[in-house]
Amino acid sequence: MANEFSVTRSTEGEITLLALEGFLDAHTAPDFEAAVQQEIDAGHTHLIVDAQELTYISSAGLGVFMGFIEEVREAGGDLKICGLQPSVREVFDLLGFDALFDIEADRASATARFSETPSGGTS
Amino acid sequence: MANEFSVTRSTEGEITLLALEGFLDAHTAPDFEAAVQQEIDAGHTHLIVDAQELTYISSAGLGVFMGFIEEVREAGGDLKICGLQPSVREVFDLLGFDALFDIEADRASATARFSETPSGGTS
Amino acid sequence: MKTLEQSFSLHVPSSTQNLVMIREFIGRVGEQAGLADGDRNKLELAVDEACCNVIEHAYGNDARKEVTVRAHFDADLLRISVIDTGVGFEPSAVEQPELGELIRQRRHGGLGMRLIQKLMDEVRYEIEPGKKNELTMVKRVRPSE
Amino acid sequence: MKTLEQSFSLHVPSSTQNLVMIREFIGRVGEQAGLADGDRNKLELAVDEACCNVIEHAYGNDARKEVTVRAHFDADLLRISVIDTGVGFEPSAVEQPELGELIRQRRHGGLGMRLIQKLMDEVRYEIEPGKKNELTMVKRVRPSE
Ligand SMILES: Nc1ncnc2c1ncn2[C@@H]1O[C@H](COP(=O)(O)OP(=O)(O)O)[C@@H](O)[C@H]1O
Ligand SMILES: Nc1ncnc2c1ncn2[C@@H]1O[C@H](COP(=O)(O)OP(=O)(O)O)[C@@H](O)[C@H]1O
Repeated sequence: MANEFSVTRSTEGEITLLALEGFLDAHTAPDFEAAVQQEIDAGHTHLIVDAQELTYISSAGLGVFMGFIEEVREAGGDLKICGLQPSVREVFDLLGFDALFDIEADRASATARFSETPSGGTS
Repeated sequence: MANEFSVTRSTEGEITLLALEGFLDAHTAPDFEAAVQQEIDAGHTHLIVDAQELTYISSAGLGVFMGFIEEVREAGGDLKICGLQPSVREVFDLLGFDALFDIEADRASATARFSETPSGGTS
Repeated sequence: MKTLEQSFSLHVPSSTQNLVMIREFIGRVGEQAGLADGDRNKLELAVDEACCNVIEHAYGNDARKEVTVRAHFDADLLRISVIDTGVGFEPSAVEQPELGELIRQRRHGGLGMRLIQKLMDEVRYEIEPGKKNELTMVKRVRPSE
Repeated sequence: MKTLEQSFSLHVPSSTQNLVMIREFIGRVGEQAGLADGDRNKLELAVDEACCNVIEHAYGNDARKEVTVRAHFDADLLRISVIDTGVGFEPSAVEQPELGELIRQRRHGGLGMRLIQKLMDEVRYEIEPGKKNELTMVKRVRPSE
């Protein structure tokens, strides 16, 4: 099951991009959680998760977004989400994430949102 | 399970090419069997099976090759096989098909073999 | 296409490693039952959530325990049961705070049960702690009208 | 990586439609047992052949019957059993003509049992007609030396 989920990190100015690939379930969520924790520990709070290559998410994956969003926003940053495939987007919407998270179409618009509203989203 | 196996037919002079895609198991072998039977019924006995896109074969699939080869050769034709992926080739070899069938690397060499030895293979 | 009744079952060790296998199994069952792609995705997710709860809560991540997934369908209905012999719980007593509240509490979970409810047409728990806890979920194969 | 013993089982209606599901199941088991890709392919093929024989010969293509596939592994050995309650047969009495002979007879089959033998490290039949016929196949996880 080695390569069925991965997080790839890159930076663009003060923004950290985390690109997810594969499926994010209760088995792989700890990897994603560790990746976000590492950014926070390093003081990086302008985070964009690019989910273009993410094919599946369960509530364990959503839990990572939930668990960190307050902390990141309190520190003046945000955890924005972009590139969701329709079937994955549906799960976010079903649970009301669209009202509480800043979900953008792509990296460009997510990046642009950081200059508009530096301390986060629609909350 | 609709699209997990398909046979695509084309012709090149007196040769009929049957391109296989997906997996050939006991569930899908009848489709392949019907396709070969149709050629024989139409008097087409110069057959090349192109297995480049075939990802899996079980003995039910091999049975189609076994069951028709004598008839086709007696009629002055052959049933040549080309493009086998290594994992599929391994199954042919394990059962000794390499000694009794004309297995070629690609369509070009399979086609060329028909001009060399019109009535079939290494038998 | 299929009207014959059919039954399937899968038994696996209680570990999140086996969620992929469970989803593949359920996806194939859904396919054979004639579910559309969208409904099949929902089914896979609901069963994943149900099994996660068993693995984490019923068995406390003890991989020596076993999770059972049963499926049964006819032309109209697909019924899936997820069965454990773990601690059990009182489903009606589980509080389900809103997402905003969960976020304020910095919770990393608490969405599974409501997700199952939203994804399936019917959901029923039968709990006998330590003996047999069964979550039965129904999906209609054809829209009823 | 895994040294824990693990057991899995799958029960499906006796139909070739379910071969994909059986192969996916066995592929995932092989993966968790730590088999290399090549060995996993062999395992999937051997189990496919065993199940085909049950579907066709033990149950005569009666889809109301059930095929059981059990898997058990530890760090060294992966053991798969395919179980039916069908007619049974005497494996040692089955003639296995050479491929050239099968071709001359225009046979469309007769390769399954020998293929299983070639693909697996150990093969054993236990036959009790109408009660329980079990084909057990073993694959070594690490080359023994
Ligand atoms: N199968 C189960 N066995 C025991 N307790 C359960 C089970 N399913 C759910 N629960 C209880 O219900 C609570 C809510 O479950 P859920 O909504 O899925 O969120 P989460 O699992 O993320 O906590 C769990 O925290 C647990 O206490
Ligand atoms: N599980 C089984 N139950 C009953 N008979 C079987 C079983 N497996 C094999 N046989 C018998 O052994 C013969 C040889 O099987 P095999 O080598 O797999 O070739 P094939 O299935 O193509 O005939 C079958 O034709 C059948 O008579």
